[in-house]
Amino acid sequence: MPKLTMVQALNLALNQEMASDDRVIVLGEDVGMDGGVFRVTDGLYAAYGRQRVLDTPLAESGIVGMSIGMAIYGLRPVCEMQFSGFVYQAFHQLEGHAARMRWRSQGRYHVPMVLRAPYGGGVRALEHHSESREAYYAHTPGLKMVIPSGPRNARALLVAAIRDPDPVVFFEPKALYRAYREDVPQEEEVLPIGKSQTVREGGDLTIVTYGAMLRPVLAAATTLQEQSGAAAEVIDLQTIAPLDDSLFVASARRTGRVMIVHEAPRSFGPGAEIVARLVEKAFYHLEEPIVRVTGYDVVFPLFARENSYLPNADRVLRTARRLIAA
Amino acid sequence: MPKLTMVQALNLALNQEMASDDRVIVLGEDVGMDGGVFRVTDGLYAAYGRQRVLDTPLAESGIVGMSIGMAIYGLRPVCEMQFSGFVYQAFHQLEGHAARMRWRSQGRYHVPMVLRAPYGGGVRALEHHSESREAYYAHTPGLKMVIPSGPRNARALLVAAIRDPDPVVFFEPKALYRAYREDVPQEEEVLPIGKSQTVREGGDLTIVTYGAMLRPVLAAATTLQEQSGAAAEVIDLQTIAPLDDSLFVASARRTGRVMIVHEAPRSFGPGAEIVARLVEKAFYHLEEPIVRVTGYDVVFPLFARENSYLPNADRVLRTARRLIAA
Amino acid sequence: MPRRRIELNDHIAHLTILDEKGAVDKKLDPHLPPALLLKLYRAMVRGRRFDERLLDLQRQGRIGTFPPTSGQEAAQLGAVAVLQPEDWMVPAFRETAAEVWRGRSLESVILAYGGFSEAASLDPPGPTLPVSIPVGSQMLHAVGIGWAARYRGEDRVALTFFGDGATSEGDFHEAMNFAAVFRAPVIFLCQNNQWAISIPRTQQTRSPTIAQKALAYGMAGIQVDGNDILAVYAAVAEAADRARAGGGPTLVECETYRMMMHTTADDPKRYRSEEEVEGWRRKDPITRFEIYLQRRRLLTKAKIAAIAQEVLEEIQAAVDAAEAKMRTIGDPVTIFDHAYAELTPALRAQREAFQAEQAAATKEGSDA
Amino acid sequence: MPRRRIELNDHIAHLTILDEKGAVDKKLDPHLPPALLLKLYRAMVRGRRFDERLLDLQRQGRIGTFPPTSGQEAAQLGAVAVLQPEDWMVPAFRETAAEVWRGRSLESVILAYGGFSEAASLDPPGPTLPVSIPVGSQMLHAVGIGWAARYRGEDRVALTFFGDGATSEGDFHEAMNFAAVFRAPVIFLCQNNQWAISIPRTQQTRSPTIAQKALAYGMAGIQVDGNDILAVYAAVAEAADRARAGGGPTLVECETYRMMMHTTADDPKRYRSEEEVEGWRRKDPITRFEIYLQRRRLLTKAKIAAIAQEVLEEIQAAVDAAEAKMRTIGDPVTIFDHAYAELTPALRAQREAFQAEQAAATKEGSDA
Ligand SMILES: Cc1ncc(C[n+]2csc(CCOP(=O)(O)OP(=O)(O)O)c2C)c(N)n1
Ligand SMILES: Cc1ncc(C[n+]2csc(CCOP(=O)(O)OP(=O)(O)O)c2C)c(N)n1
Ligand SMILES: [Mg+2]
Ligand SMILES: [Mg+2]
Repeated sequence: MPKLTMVQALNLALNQEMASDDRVIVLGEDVGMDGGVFRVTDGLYAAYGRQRVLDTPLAESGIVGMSIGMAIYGLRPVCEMQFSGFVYQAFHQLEGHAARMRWRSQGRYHVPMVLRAPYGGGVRALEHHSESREAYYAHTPGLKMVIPSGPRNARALLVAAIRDPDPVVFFEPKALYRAYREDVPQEEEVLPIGKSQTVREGGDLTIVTYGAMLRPVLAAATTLQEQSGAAAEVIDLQTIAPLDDSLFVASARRTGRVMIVHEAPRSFGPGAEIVARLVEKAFYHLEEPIVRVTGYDVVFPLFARENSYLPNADRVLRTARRLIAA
Repeated sequence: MPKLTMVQALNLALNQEMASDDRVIVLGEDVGMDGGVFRVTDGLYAAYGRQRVLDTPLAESGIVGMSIGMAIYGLRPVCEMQFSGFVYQAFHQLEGHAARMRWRSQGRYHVPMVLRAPYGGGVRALEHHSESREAYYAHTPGLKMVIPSGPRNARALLVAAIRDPDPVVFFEPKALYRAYREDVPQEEEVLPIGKSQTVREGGDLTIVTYGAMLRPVLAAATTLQEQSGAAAEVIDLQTIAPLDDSLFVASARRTGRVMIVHEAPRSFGPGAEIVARLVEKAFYHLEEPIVRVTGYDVVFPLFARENSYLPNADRVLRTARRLIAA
Repeated sequence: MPRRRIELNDHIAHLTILDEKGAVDKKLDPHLPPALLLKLYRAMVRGRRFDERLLDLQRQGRIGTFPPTSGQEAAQLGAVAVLQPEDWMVPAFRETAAEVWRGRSLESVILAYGGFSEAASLDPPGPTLPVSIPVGSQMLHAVGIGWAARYRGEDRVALTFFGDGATSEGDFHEAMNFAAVFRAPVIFLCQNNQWAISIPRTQQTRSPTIAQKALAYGMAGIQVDGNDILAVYAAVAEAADRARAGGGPTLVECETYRMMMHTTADDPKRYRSEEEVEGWRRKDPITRFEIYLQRRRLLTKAKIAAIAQEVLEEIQAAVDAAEAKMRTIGDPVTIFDHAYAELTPALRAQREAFQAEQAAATKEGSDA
Repeated sequence: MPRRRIELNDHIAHLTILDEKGAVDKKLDPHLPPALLLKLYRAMVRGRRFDERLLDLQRQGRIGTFPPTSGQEAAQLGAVAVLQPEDWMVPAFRETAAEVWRGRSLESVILAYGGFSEAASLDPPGPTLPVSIPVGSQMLHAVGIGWAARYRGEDRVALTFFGDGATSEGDFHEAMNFAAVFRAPVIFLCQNNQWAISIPRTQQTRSPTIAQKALAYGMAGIQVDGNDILAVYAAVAEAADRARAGGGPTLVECETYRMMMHTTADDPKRYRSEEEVEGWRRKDPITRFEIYLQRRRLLTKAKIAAIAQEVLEEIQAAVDAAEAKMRTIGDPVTIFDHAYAELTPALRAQREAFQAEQAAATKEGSDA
């Protein structure tokens, strides 16, 4: 199996879906000639031409609104927002139309589009380029919100998102774009949207996370085991909404101790919903208060301080120790 | 004391603040001649003229972006979004600038503006006119999010919002605009932003709510007491962010049983954060799983079904009975 | 070299064919077939009468808020009459007459303004999008649809409606620009009815016409008398031909007037004068078309009366059907329908809880 | 009556004063005082040399991504030179030369691109907003500022910068329209540098010029040779006079060129040819201004060399100061500063937790 970076894996997904389905259209700012500012769409313009890979004018609402029209016509647009911090320019199109057209038309029309955007910290970027605001989309009925955590699942989830009959917001943790390579099969691989995954088993503690936070969490879990013998079970959400609570609820019932790790600001963040589900479904099994290790409720700092803002393996490890000691 | 509707009370706040502070400018769609589609700005145009009450072109980003500029210059713009469902057109201005200017300029500039918008269900309105998405703003560092629950606190909170040095999103539960009258003093009255209020005391159960849901909650609490003798403590958040968890945490420690009621969709909604805070701060006192009585994770239905969507006194009462029986 | 005037490639024209008094410019008359003329006339009358009936229903509390179309019948129907059945129409929210022309039933309209999402399930599968309420936002969908049609090699155009107020929204700008850049076969039809709720056209923008905004996009633009159904037809037909020929989009500004309130929640007396409304009443699109058709001997007094009668009966039948349906439409559990292609686990649970609540409420009701 | 051409009130002109070869149109020369001309020349050179030094620092990993300004010195400096100290400047993100003209220190620039929010606290209190990254979004702030100045009866104009790409954003449209409707004293200065990352101007919009977009708003518009600092100055001065006289906003399109990469993360070889860049190199704004100043005997070879030397020293001093500051700037707990006027209770708790984490990390470090 070829070893691919996440950028290459996403590119593979797009390339193969475009090859097999002429309804798939890629559009966005600089996605054509330039191959996207992170090169996720590299080569697609050469392979499929400007009829299928559209370099658009610089206008996010235009891109999303046009994608909605294309999707209504029966195409499968995959639009790129250059950074997740610029989806807000198109928020009304997402909330007002993409998320509602199926309901509004009572199923006569639907919007099978994917909105891809690099998100999250870790690449020493400028302001507006590092935020994690997946909660906005997760709280929007009618949207799905997917975040992969590695090259292989990025590819398989993007394929699923493109084939999904409903609009999917697909956030790509840009810290992982080139962080490492993984075996990614050339053959088709699809992961279902709406399913979380247990990526490490353990009986002492449950850690729920997703995206770029998975790696520091796994590192911390390994150290924890080495240092104290305690085994953390790690669950990767992969889909934020619709939230699959089955695995983390089952795990919490076994371990009684839960930590949630995400980059997003803490208050009203995704972690809160996970806590609420656990309280609703595993209350009597909880031995300790659920702990959130998250970004802070401040504007994402300029990059010299991003490592202070972002949760890391040390913070996770220290928190895990406290949680287990309690 | 004069008995005022919420519309009149809000109008009083605007009028008095405009009279005493020439930095206060009202702007928005139809806020001038027409007095706003709900008449909250009625009479201001006549009293203060078109230099202080601006009928703008139909463009929300324009309104919010222009308000930001005014605020930077030293004015205190109070802009109206005709309905909260159209703030999204300006979301990038709120998230990208209003919320960040203080931080970005390290205090050189700040944005003391208020964004007012009618929100929530209950007035048989068209699509996009009934949603509750306060969580979007509550999850945005740099913004404050305020929701009054009656004429008197609406007036006193709006005054505080106008005087606040930071940007405040002020959602007005339009179901309450003309629902009832309350004594509202002519003299200045200011309620602090960031403080919740205990509006009913009780030792058996804590109900946390805000906005238009307060009334059905209070009705249910009364019935509950009558029918079963159980006393519900009711806490009105008033400010959603920054969230004041002191009262509901203290109450939960006493009652051990908590219900949260809001109109917003359940998943990733404001209730989740309240659960998370309770787990963090009152875990060992909780006797039962915290219960959320909320809107559903669907597009707000057209009005014939809005009463099926919205939490009501019956649902609250039945849930309270179950919670107490447990 | 120094300060030289830049010559514009395009210019903006104004078009009138049938004037206020019913006089027609013979050279410009598009010579529509009599059957089409009569069909248009009937549709205009139906639009007007339906508005009046909806207003009654609203005032009696039998339906909720709705936006009347009266006065704008020519702008709407002259435009959609150009479309082929496979062409797309992307409306805003004040195009009831045009929607009905495209196949939406009066019953669906009543049901929707009665607050039932199920109304949409009565609508034909044809290429007409549902009403779009966020001002200006729908225009981009027409661009995507038009682009997709060209991509598929299908000879279809997309006609999108919006108001004068909508031209201030960023989405208007983005849609016009995208359409021009991608040469999408789109007709942008602005119903400039002079008001956006209480804001007059002159406070909406300082450009003397809306049509000239086309110059900002290198796109064709034209202003027409929007109460002149022949001019609207001619301008839209020209735009459609251009679009089909690969010539890209056109902005058509129809100067018309909103004769009634913005919606039934609005009171226009607060912001505009009765004289102004009177002035526009003299430019009524139906009156002048009626004169024209009578002069062409396509209509007689008797025929006019007969059409009026038929239209009222059609409306009555729709009201009866819709009200019957509203009474029996059944279970509110439908609020969970069409959220996604499939219910999510959370929604399944919420739906069950909802039904349990309903059962409990019913039980309590019968216990009490 | 029928199809008549609509006459536009405004027309769009193109202005050049100092051509590529350094020849000046004497009639149009704004006759700036020698001291100002030399100050502008020095600022242009400083802009160019600072870019080169920042690029070095970036390539060595000493700072992060930044957007170079090279090639656009005339468009930026010709414009800000018109402003009074009390006038406002509302930049996008590629106006470093203009920001420095307005009083921002080179040290602040380096510190900011080094990733330290604290940079902003070095900036003077004057009316220049910080860099705004969301494309097109800042223009509306200039409208609000301009409006507020008029409301206060203060004779101030707001100059806002943006690129050719920005003209596609909805916010461009809303800002232009609001400014025109409210007759705000705003100068909209478009640095049309022919590219928005990889998208050429001709794919950004089909209008032959950006200047003509003013016609959509009933606003004055002019296109100037943006590499001609005299033309930029003259056009902006005219716009400022108009604004101060209550004549409302002006759109000034400066045709210029981005000589370097979009940002240091960009590789322009992927989308544009070396010949194109070469062509523009011959139109360099500094070269032609240098010839002009030499012909006017304001500059000599020796003076040119002296200025170059002084500028390099100024830059070196700033680099040294900034790097010293970066090493010692202290505690990252500053990420909690300036979130609100006062820390919220949640932030107080988070700040404490942060400090506890820091202490624990330090302890672990020393334990290990
Ligand atoms: C984005 C948005 N903002 C505000 C509104 C509220 N609103 C509904 S219609 C309307 C005026 C529309 O004016 P115009 O575009 O001229 O259309 P008309 O009503 O005259 O048909 C307004 C402000 C809305 N529906 N959407
Ligand atoms: C709203 C928004 N969308 C996308 C981006 C990413 N981006 C940064 S600069 C740029 C191109 C800007 O082009 P132009 O306006 O011509 O300015 P220039 O870079 O040429 O100075 C893009 C797409 C952004 N910063 N903001
Ligand atoms: Mg209108
Ligand atoms: Mg550019």
